[in-house]
Parts: sequence; C-alpha cells; structure tokens
Amino acid sequence: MQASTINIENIRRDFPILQRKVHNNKPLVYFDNAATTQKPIQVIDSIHNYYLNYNSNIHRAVHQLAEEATAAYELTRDKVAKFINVNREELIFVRGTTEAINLIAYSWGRQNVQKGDIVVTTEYEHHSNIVPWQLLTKEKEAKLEYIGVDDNGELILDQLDDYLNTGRVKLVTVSHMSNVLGTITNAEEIIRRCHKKGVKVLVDAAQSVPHIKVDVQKLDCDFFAFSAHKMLGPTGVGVLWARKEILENMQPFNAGGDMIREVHKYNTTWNDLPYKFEAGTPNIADVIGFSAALDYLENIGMDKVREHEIELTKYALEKMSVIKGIKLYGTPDMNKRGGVISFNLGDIHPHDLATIIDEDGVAIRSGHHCAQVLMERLDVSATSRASFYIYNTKEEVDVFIRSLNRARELFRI
Amino acid sequence: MQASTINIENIRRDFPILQRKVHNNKPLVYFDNAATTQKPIQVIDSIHNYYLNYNSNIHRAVHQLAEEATAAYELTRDKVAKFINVNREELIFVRGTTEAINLIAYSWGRQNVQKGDIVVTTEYEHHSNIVPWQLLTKEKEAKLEYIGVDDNGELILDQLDDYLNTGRVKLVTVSHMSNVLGTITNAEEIIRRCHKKGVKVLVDAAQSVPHIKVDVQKLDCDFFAFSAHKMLGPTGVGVLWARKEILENMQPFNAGGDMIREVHKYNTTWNDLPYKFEAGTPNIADVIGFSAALDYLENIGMDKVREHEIELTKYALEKMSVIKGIKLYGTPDMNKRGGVISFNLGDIHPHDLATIIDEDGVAIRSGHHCAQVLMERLDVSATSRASFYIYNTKEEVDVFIRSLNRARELFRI
Amino acid sequence: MSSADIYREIILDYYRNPRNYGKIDNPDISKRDSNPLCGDELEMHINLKDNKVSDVKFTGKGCAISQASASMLTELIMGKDFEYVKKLTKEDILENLGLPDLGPARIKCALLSLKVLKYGIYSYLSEKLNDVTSADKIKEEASGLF
Amino acid sequence: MSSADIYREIILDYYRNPRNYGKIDNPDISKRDSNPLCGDELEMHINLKDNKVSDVKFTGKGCAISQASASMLTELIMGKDFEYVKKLTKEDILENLGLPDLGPARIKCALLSLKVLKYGIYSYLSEKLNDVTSADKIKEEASGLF
Ligand SMILES: Cc1ncc(COP(=O)(O)O)c(C=O)c1O
Ligand SMILES: Cc1ncc(COP(=O)(O)O)c(C=O)c1O
Repeated sequence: MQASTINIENIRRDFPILQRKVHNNKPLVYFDNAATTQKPIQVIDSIHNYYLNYNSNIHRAVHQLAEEATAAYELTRDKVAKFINVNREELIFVRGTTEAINLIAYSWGRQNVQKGDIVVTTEYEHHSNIVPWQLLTKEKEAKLEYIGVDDNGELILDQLDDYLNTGRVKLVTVSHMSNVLGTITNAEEIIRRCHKKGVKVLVDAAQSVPHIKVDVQKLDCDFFAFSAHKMLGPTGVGVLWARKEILENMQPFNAGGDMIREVHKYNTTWNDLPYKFEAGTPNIADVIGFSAALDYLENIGMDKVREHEIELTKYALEKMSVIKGIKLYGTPDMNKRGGVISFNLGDIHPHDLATIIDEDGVAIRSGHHCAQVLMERLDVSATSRASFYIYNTKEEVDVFIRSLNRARELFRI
Repeated sequence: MQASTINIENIRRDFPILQRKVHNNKPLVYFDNAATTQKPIQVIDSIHNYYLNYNSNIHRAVHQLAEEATAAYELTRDKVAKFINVNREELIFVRGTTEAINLIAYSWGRQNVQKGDIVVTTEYEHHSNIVPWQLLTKEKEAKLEYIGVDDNGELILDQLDDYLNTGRVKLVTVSHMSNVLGTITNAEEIIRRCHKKGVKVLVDAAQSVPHIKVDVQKLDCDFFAFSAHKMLGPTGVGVLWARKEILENMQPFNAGGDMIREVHKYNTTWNDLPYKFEAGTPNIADVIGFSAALDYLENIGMDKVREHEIELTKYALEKMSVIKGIKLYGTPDMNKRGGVISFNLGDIHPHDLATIIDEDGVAIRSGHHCAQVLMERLDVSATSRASFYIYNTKEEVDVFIRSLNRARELFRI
Repeated sequence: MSSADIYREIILDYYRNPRNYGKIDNPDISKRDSNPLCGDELEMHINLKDNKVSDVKFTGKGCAISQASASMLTELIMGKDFEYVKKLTKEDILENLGLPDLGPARIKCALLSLKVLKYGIYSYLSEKLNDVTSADKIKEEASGLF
Repeated sequence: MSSADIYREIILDYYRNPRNYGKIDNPDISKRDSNPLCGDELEMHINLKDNKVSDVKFTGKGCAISQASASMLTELIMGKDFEYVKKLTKEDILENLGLPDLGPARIKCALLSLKVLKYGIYSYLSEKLNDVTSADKIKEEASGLF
C-alpha cells in the first residue's frame, strides 16, 4: 500500500489513538506532530507499569521499590546519552526544551553575559528561544540580535559573521529545525564559525532530534535541548545537554532536594553532575516512560524515520502546490527541510481553515506557532501547519487535500 | 478488622501496588509516604486514558483532541482551586514544591528582597525551602535567619518576633508540616504576626495538603506550594498559589511559549494569569491525572484521612515507645503532629536499619530527609522515618514493629 | 455548529468587506488588545456625544469570526445610548453574529471585540470620568469573558 | 546478601570500635568528602615515609558499612607501599570487607572510603608532587566509583 521504507501498518497498530474517531465518526488524521506526537502503547504501558509495580521516590532510599525506580530512571539517562552520543553525567532531565533554555539563560547566561555583550538568535526561533534571551539581555544591558531569514526560509549566515566580527558575541542560539518552515539549520557551519571566535552555541533541537539522526559530539555544539513529548515520549520530560566543563562552572538553577551535597545554615555545597541541576522530586514516571520511546525509535531507525517523512512531505507538497490560491512557505529542497509544511490558502484565516478541516477529522495547527517574530518577517499574522511523523500515510494526505478543497469551496476561492 | 473510620479494605483494593511482593515473597508494607505516595488505579487509568484517547498539546490549537485535552487540563485547575479554596487564576502548575519555591525566590524574591533585608525560615525546613533562599540572600547581600525548634519539635515563635522587630524582614517561609518530625506548624499564628508588620508569608504545604484539610483563604498566607505526587497524584506536577495582586506585579520566571501575549523582536508582553507563569508545554497528562487524585481524596474526605492517620500514628507510637533503645523525635501531642514518625534505634544507623527491615518488606526512609539543618539541630547524622497514608493498616504496623525487633537482635541491642 | 453554518455568506462578507474599518483621531474611547492564544489583534475607537455613540471604528487582523464579530459590533452600537453599550453581554454578541453555539475553541474569537470594547469603556470610566465603581464592574466583566 | 550476612560480628565490631579513628597533625594526604545521597561523612589523613604509608587515621559519621569499611581500609593500607595503595580497586575493598555482593543501594556506603582515599591521593599527586598525569588518572577512578 505504502511505498514506504518502514512497515507502517505495524507501526500504526502500536498507536491506539489512531483508531479513534472524531466528529461524526471521522477517522483521526493527526498532522499536529510538531506540537506533540502521539505515543505508542509501549510508552503508555511503561508508565502504567511503573505506577502499578514500583512507584517510589528515587536516589535516597534503600528499600526495594526505590532501588528499582532509581535504576529505571537512570537507565533512561544512559539511553538518551547513547541516542545523541554524549556522556550521561552531562545530561539533565528538565520539563521540556523551554525549561532547558531558561536554565541556561538563568545560570550560564547570568554568569557570563555582561553589559554590552551580544546574544544572537534567529528570526525563525520559537518563543522559547527568544523570550529568555530578551529577559537576560534586558537585565544585563546586553543586546539581542537576530540572524535574518531569506525568502527560501533559510538563515542568512553572512549576518552571523557581521555579529561575530563585533567581538562582543557571547552566545549564538539557534533552532536545529524551524517548527514553522521545517528548514533544517546548517548548524555545523554556524558552530564552526562561532568556535573560531570562541563563541558558544546553543542548539534548540526540539524539532530535529525527533526526526533526524543527531550526533551531538559530531555536531560539536555547547548546549543542546529537546523535549520527549515531540518524539513519542510523555509530556513533562525534556533533556538539556551541555559540556562538562561548562556545567561544572555553572551555578545551580533550581535549588532544593537532591542537588546538594551538604546543607548548613549559611552555606551549602553542590552534588555532582548531573544531579546538581535536578532539584526536587523529578518527573520519575515519565522519564522512565521516555525509555520506551527511545527504544521504539531506535528499533525503527532514525534514518528510516527521515526517509519516511521525506517521502510523505514530497507527496504532500506536490498535491498541495496545485491547489488554487495556496501559498507554501519554506524551501522546496527536501534535503534542507523536515516534515513540516506551513501554508496559507487564499484569504482563509488559518484558524478558520483548521476549524473546517477538523470536521473531516484532520488535526493541524494554525496560528503563530510560538514564532511571532517569524510571522512578522513573513508578513502574515498566522499560518496553517501540517506536520508528519512515522505513523502518517499518503492516504491521510489525500484526506487532508480533499478537506483543503472543501474549505476552498466554502470560502468561494 | 480495622477500627478505622474509613473502609480500608476498599481503599487498598484501589492500589494495585499493595498486592506486590518484595524480597522472598514478603508483602509490601509501604511506609515511605512522606517521600511519595502510591497511586490509586483511578489516577493510573486516567493517565492511560489520556494517552490512549485524547493526547494533544493544549491551549492553542482548534482541533478536537486539543479541545478535549485543554478542557481536561483546565478542569484540574478548577478542582485544585476548590480543594484548597482559592481562585483558579491564581493557581500555577509547576513540577513540584521545589520548583514552586524557586519560582517565588527568582521572581518575587529578586524583585523585592534588597541588600540588608531578612528572609526568615525555620530549622525544620526541607532543603527546598532553605537553599533557594540561601542563593537569593547571597545574591542580594540580604540575610537568612532561622526560627529555632524546641525539644518538643515545635517552632520557637518568640524568635520570629525578634526578627520581625528588626523591621527588615521581607518574607517568612515555613513548612506547614515538618517532613521529619511531623510537627504541624501554627501557621495561622505566624501569618497573623507577620501581616501585622506587613511581612509576606510563604507556606510550604508539601506535607500538609495531602494529610489535613487546608483552606488557603482562611489561612490567609501569601504564597502556598505543594506536590501532587505526595497526595496520590502523578510525579512531575506541583501547585503554586499566590495572591493575585502579587502575581500581577511579579516578573515571569521561565519564558517561552504560552506565557506571552505578543512577542516582538525587542519587546514582549505577558499573558494573563495564571498562564504568565506556565512557560512551554506543561506536563499535560499528569496534570490531568492529578484530577483523579483530588476526586479520590474528596471522596474519602480529608477529615477522615486525618482521623485514620491519627489512629495509626497513635498505635505505632505506643508500640514503638516500648522497644528497647528506641529514641522517638517530635511531640507526643497528636493534635500537633501528622502521620510521620522519626526515630533512632540504639546505635543502629538508619541506613542499616532500613536495609534490614526492607528484607521484611517494610519500606521506610532513612537519612537526612533533605533536612540537614534539622539533623544538626537534633545532633544526629540521620534518622529513620515511617510515614503513613490512607491505605496503611495496624497489621502493617505490627509487621514493622516485629521487624524493628529483629534489627535490634541483629545488632545485639 | 458545522463550519457550513459558521461560514455563511454574511460572515464572509463582513470578513472581506468590514464595515466601519479604520481609525478616529482623538477618540473618546480607544483600546487595543490581542488574543494571546491565537494572535488575533483588534483596536477599537469610539466617540461619544450626548451620551450616545456618535462614531465607532475598528482595525484588526484575525480570523473571519473575530473580524466579522468586530465589524458587526460596531454596527450594533453605532448611535446607541452609552448605557446600552455598557450592558452588552456575551449572548448579545453571539446572537448578533448569528453564531449562538460556537464551541470553546472558537468562542474566544467571537468575543474578542466585546472584550476590547469593555476594556475600552473601563479605561474611559476610570481615567476620564473617574467613576471607579462602574469601571471596576466592567473590568470584572471583561476579564470574565475568556 | 541478607542482612544477617552483612551485619556479622566483625562488621559491628569495627563499627563500634573503629581502628585508627582520629586525626593526624599536618598529614601528607588529607581529604574529607560526604555522600550526597545519605549524608555519610568521612575524613582521612595519611602520612607517607619512604614511599610507604607510615600512619593513617580517619574520622566519620555514617552507617556500619561505611564506617567499618573505612576502618578496615586504614588497616589494609597501613605500612603498605604507596604504589599498592594507589592501585586499590572496588573489588579489593569489598573483599576486604567480606561483602562481595552488596546491592546498588548500599555499595556506595562501602566505597565511600575508597573514594575519599583516591581523591586524597589525587590532591597529593597534583598539588604536592605535580604529577598531573597520575593525578588525573586516579581522579577518573574516584569519580567512576559512584
Ligand atoms: C516539607 C517539604 N517541602 C518540600 C518538599 C519538596 O517537594 P518536591 O520534591 O515534590 O519538590 C518536600 C518533599 O520532598 C517536603 O516534604
Ligand atoms: C523549535 C522549538 N523550540 C522549543 C519548543 C518548546 O518546547 P516545549 O514546549 O516542549 O518546552 C518547541 C515546541 O513547542 C519548538 O518547536
């Protein structure tokens, strides 16, 4: 049925929600994967199993449940380390990409960014990679600068050089894949240029790690962040990685249980890495559930995931491009983009479009996608966005295309 | 069987983990509830059901899954508001008590605590309510002072007056129930004295809300924090409440998606309360799961929960007090303590004790309980701690007592 | 409501050809707001004369529902007593739009114009008329809309 | 291991009557550390003479396993070649204690003394002997213990 390189029927069977019917018994077509993905039964059952059998607080108790829970929690750290090829002691569990970036801004940023310094971000960043830097640069009387986006949806790297040449840049922070345009950032090149000047680089990998194979050591960045819920994992779990030397010199972010070595009334010493940055009871069940998501993706193979998404995106772009009145954003070069398609259809506002096609069971996202700076750059108030994952099919794309045409007719375009 | 006021057999049937056997087929006796409680099947199934049927990111999409998930997430906010009697717009979901306190320290603290000011905490606080204030007062060149603990395990409130009389106190932050001694703080009195002097009060309710009925409006504090995982809810969810006027004047803590109104390149405005303080994708599934925990507790009734714990604690204290070589900490007055018993048995180190009784299936906590300042005050390096909840029975206490005696024999005490 | 019911000819017409679109110089009441969830923006200007709405205009960016709702609202209040305008409810707006049964995801779009109107009246009452009691009441209403 | 196996007479004896308990004035090697998970503390002092351990003492607070382990370790290294001491492994310690099969929750208690010893040697090598290569190697080993 599918010319896909992965066995999509088998995969779909692992995702119970895909059997769900919405509005008047329409099968669900879930194309909102850039917002959050669905979870395979393996992940759902792993959380279930934790609570049924070995729920306990971790790290400090010696009883059997605590031992089992601690081992499972730390096993996830090992798996994440292997998945992105880093050391486990450099991996910090947080709530999500947003918290990871804020942790860096609060801790590393407040220690290292001074008055007159520059933090460089880009016009296609998610709010999570803009607003923390606005707060930091305002507090420090530093400057926030933006690398522009060209008409193909790619970063204008010459502008990076201009900033770097000022000699005042402390950090360049850039998303590895745009959550609106799908553009895959040439992060290697950015990192190379920054490191030549001794400038640190943060990679917001919220949209890349779920969809393409990433080797962080090869990438050679300094900070790296992503969210479990965008890659088959539970909500409430994210990962921050940073180089050991950097983490060792960073002040803690949140303070409290687990991150301390010794607490006295007037002075306190910190625990070893990575615990120094994990204060309080963590999201134990969901970190453990994330293990199953990593297993699932490794089992398929990230190369296969990417291949499948390329095929689906190509197919969708072809079909969409002939719809009357459609405007597609981003590069047509599939080597440079992931499975995210932003578009506008005539003068139908994306919210209206999403409401209409939701009636046909198709779930897409509409709005500014937490990227209002990019919306200003594109000179639109909003776009519609379809985004794919391993369980999506060409048949679903066909349903989506038919639904777009129905919207077009309803709006008489 | 039980003279308890609640139907304990029915309750125990709702907790599948209680059927579990540990070490050589011993039934689990779970007395580590102050660290984290077990979850009833209603909570576990609610999370399961979310992922099986309506997992979606919330707040911004218009498709059906997003609508259902958003409604369920916000319904939990309504239920929490009712549970502690506050307004929903003043309720912020965080990861846990630790994050809630850090949020206050970072946002309110950095705006309001100046050089020379005083923050007052107590000697029986959890590290989560000490270390954030150490960091803040150090940054601001302010002072951190401690209300002492008397030999009954109660706060010496005269010392509070001394601090208040300096006129430099900005905040008094105190746990509502000690997680080591079980002492129930006379928070009403502390708040009354502080408010007379215009001083704000933070109540760390991590150990109180799960075990006693709390009406926050009646309590009349300014900040209030607790964790879902200590009251039948999932890990990764906590609640911060603060007065609306305070929240409105506070700078955001984490920045990113969802907490903004409008983002422009060089300036950004904030979303309404409570969203201003919830940045990024929250822990959706577990917030929804927390609803079921609140329902469960309301169904039993918090007065009944308290009665049951008093009965069990009385029974345990009676049996423990006659064990040779035992030292019990905290007040004997059951009106002033919750279901937490800290003790030491001869010269058996608590870790050794916990290891020994774990063999009999009994899970207790041993160590400093994230309260090293209190350990110094008690002049011990550690204690053992048994803590009870609604599913614990007198029969389990008997197993525990027998196991303590076995440890005593092993150590020849 | 099905989308065929929502996107009737009249809504599309108001969306594409909004009545009273524009600005007023030095208006008595002026307010801008946006919906943080979707980014829709709306600005409303009103002049009063003899306690009646003598002129009203709006500008905005957003979906068909929010823009049609705003335009229809301007028509509804033009020439009306200020007292009448102050009392407008959520139900009035939805009925005026012909969309009484909008679901939770889209009702905010329909009510953004009423929210902006109420906040505008709040500022006018509190800053220009010094009528704090009425102002606070209407602010309450505005913040209760969504 | 069952607790009856762990808490044998000899462990209790070393716990209650620790050998080599105390301090040394101006020792060649001196290190204090604590286990952040449980709060156990340990300080170790060593004097060297002719490349042998001429004196060793420890103080500490903690469980029977960690204190007995520390005390037995001091006995093990007293008089030994410094080269021998540098090479001590996790397995050596557990065997010396007679607890080869400790579970993950308690093995840290048994190894705290070795960790303190290795960090002490690290400081000595790097600060007093300027032997960075050997120092780094032993630091690696120490941090790998738990
Ligand atoms: C009194 C008290 N405060 C704060 C905390 C921290 O809670 P959490 O670990 O859920 O952040 C705890 C529990 O560990 C506690 O008992
Ligand atoms: C590129 C990018 N960065 C950051 C985020 C924020 O992730 P989270 O909401 O999981 O914190 C997202 C997703 O919303 C994203 O797409």
